[in-house]
Amino acid sequence: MTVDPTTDSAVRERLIRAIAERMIAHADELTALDQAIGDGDHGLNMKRGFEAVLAAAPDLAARPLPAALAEIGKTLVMRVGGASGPLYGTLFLTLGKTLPERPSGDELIAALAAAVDAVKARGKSDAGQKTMLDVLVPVLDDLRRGGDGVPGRLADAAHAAAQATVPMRAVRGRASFLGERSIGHMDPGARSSALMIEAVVTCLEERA
Amino acid sequence: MTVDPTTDSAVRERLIRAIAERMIAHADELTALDQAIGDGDHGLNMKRGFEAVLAAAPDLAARPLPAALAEIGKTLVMRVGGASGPLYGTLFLTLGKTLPERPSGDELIAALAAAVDAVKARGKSDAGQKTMLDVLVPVLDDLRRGGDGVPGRLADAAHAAAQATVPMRAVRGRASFLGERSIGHMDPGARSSALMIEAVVTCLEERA
Amino acid sequence: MNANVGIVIVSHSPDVARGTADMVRQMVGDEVPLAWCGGNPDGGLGTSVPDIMDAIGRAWSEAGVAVLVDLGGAETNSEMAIEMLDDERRGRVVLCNAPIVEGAVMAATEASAGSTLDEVRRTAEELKPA
Amino acid sequence: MNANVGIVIVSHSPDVARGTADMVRQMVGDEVPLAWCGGNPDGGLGTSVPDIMDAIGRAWSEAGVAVLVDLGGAETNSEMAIEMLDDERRGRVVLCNAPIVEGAVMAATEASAGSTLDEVRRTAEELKPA
Ligand SMILES: Nc1ncnc2c1ncn2[C@@H]1O[C@H](COP(=O)(O)OP(=O)(O)O)[C@@H](O)[C@H]1O
Ligand SMILES: Nc1ncnc2c1ncn2[C@@H]1O[C@H](COP(=O)(O)OP(=O)(O)O)[C@@H](O)[C@H]1O
Ligand SMILES: [Mg+2]
Ligand SMILES: [Mg+2]
Ligand SMILES: [Mg+2]
Ligand SMILES: [Mg+2]
Repeated sequence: MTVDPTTDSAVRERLIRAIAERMIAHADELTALDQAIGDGDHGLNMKRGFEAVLAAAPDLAARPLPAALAEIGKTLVMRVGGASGPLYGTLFLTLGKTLPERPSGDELIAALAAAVDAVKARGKSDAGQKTMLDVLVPVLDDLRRGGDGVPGRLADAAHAAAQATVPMRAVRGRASFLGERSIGHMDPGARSSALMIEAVVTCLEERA
Repeated sequence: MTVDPTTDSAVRERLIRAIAERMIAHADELTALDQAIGDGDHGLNMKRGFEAVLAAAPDLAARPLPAALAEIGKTLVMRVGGASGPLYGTLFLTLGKTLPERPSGDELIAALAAAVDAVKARGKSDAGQKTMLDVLVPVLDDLRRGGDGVPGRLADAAHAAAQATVPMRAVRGRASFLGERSIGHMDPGARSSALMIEAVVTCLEERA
Repeated sequence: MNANVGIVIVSHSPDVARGTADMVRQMVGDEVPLAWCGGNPDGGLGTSVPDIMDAIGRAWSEAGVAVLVDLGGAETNSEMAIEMLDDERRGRVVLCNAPIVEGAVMAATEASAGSTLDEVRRTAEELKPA
Repeated sequence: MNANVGIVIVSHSPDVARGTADMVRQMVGDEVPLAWCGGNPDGGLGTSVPDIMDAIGRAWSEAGVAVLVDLGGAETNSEMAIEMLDDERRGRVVLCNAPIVEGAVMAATEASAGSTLDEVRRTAEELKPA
C-alpha cells in the first residue's frame, strides 16, 4: 500500500479526511480553550471551515497535491469566519503555491518554511506571542533538524509546543485583550495546530 | 394688561407657548442648517422637546417662574435626544435654580450669567466655537450694557450674532467633524438660540 | 450580587449599542453587569437621558459603572444622566474617553478580572484618540 | 458615478455594522458610496472574507475604498479580502487603523468633501489608539 500523497489520490483523500475529522472531533475542546482566553469560537470556526473541506474531500483529492492544498486554503479563508481562517488559509495556500507536484524532502521543508513565513506576515506575528506559530515554528525547526523518528516525533514535538503556550502572555489576537490574565491557559490555535500535525503524522504512519 | 411673568401665570403661559411654537415652526429650517454641518436633526430634536413643553404649558405656567423654568429644563433634558437637550436643559434648569421669584434687573442678569456659564461647563465650550454660545454670550453682554432699547434691541443682537457664526470654524459638537468645511454655514444651535430670544422679546414687547 | 464593575454602552444607534453588547457578552459571559441603550426618545438616531439613567440602573454594581459612548451628543447626554443620579450613586459612575466598540470590549475584559472602576476606565482609555 | 472615496464597515456584529452605516448615512447622505458587512459565514459573531469582498464591490469608487474594522479577526479577514481582489482594484483599497464607529464617521465626512483615499485614511487614523 502506498503512503505517498503526491502520487495517490486515495492517500490524499485519507489525509484530508484525517485532518478535517480531527478538527471537527475536537471542536468543543478548542471552543473551551478559546472561552478561557478569547471569544469562545475557535472550535466553531474550525468546524465550519473543515466541514466544508470534508464535503469537498473527493474533489479536492482528485487534484494534484499543490492544487488540493491551495483549494483547502481557499475554503478555509472563505468559510472560517475568525482570525484563524486567513491564517490557516494562508498556510495551505502558500503550501499549494510553493510545493512542486513531486517534492523532494528539501522542497517540502522549503514549502513549509514559506508557508509559516506567510502566516507570520498575515498575522504580523511570530513565535513567542502565544499563537499557532508557537507550534508551527518549533515543529518546522524540528523537521529541519531531521534525523531519527521523523515524522512520528513531530506529533510529540507539536503537543509539547502547544503545552508550552500555557505560561505565555498573549500579545496577538483576541487573547491579547486579557494581558497578564492570558497566562495559564493553552492557546486554542496552538492546540488546533498540534492536532492538525498529529492527524497528518498518524495518517502517514498508519499506512507506512 | 400686565407683562410681568413673575406675577402673572397667563403671561408665563403666553411666554412658554411663544418659545415652544417658535421652535416648532422653525423645525425644518433648523434641520436644514444641521444637515449642512451636522447630522440633520436639530429641528427634530427641538420640536420633540418643545412639543412636550407645549403639552405641559398650562401646568408649567401654574408654577412660580423659577419652578416653571426648572421644569422646562428637565423636560428638554429628558426629551430632546441630541446634544442640544442637556445644553438648553441646563440653561433653563440653572435659570430656575438661580432666579428668585421676584427678581430685580440685576438678579435677572446674574441668573442669566449663571445659566450661560452652566451651558459652557456642560458643553466644555465657549463663545467662538460656532455654537449656541455665540448667541447666548453676546446677548448677555448686550443686556449687561443696558441703556436704551432693551429688550427689543436684544432680538437684533441675537440674529446678528447667529449670522456671525457663518464664517466660524466649528470645534465643538458634530459640526467639528467637518473642520474647515463647517465654515460658510450658520450654526443650527446659534439659530435656535436667536429664535428663542426673539420669541421672548416679541412676547414681552407685544404686551408692553 | 456581582462585585465586578458594570459596563453601559450608549450609542446614537440602538443597533450599534446592541451589537457591541453582544460582542462583549461573547467575550466575558455573565461575569460583568452589562446594559446598553441607543436612539433618541422617538427611537431615531440620538440618545436619551432617561434611557441612559435606566441603563446605568440595570448595570449597577457596588464597584461602580463605566459608560462608553460614541459621539458628542451621547457624551453630553450621558454626563447629564450621571449628574441626575442619586448623590450616592453619582460618584461611582465614570464616562470613558474611549471608542465605543473597542473601549467596551477592553473595559469589560478588565472588569471581568475584578479590577477597580479606575483601572477599568484606564484600560478603556488606552485606546483613546492620540 | 460617484467620484468620492467609498467606505466599507466590517464588524464582528452585523448590528454594529448596520448601525454604524446608519449613523454615517445620516451625516453624509448619499454623497459617499457606503457598504457594510458583519457576522461569520453562519451569521454568528465574526467576519467573512467573501462578504468583505462583496461589500468592497458595493462601495466601489474609482477614488478608492477605505475599510473600517473592529477587532483583530476583522482586520485579518479584511486584509485577506483585499489581497484577493483583482490586481487592478487591490491597490486602491486601504484598511484604516481607527476605531470602527468614530473612524467611519470621520472617514465618511472627509470622503464627502472629495478628499483623496490617503486623506480619508489619515483623518480616520487621527483617532487611532494612542
Ligand atoms: N495575529 C495572529 N497571528 C497568529 N495567530 C493568531 C493571530 N491572531 C489569532 N491567532 C490565532 O488564532 C486563534 C484564534 O482563532 P479564532 O478563535 O478562530 O479566531 P478569532 O480570534 O477571530 O475569534 C488564536 O488562538 C491564535 O492561535
Ligand atoms: N459642546 C457644545 N457646546 C455648546 N453647544 C453645542 C455643543 N455641542 C453642540 N452644541 C450646539 O448644539 C447644536 C446641535 O444640536 P443638535 O443637532 O440638536 O444635537 P446633536 O449635535 O447631538 O445632533 C449645535 O448647532 C451647537 O449649537
Ligand atoms: Mg476566537
Ligand atoms: Mg471570533
Ligand atoms: Mg444634530
Ligand atoms: Mg444628533
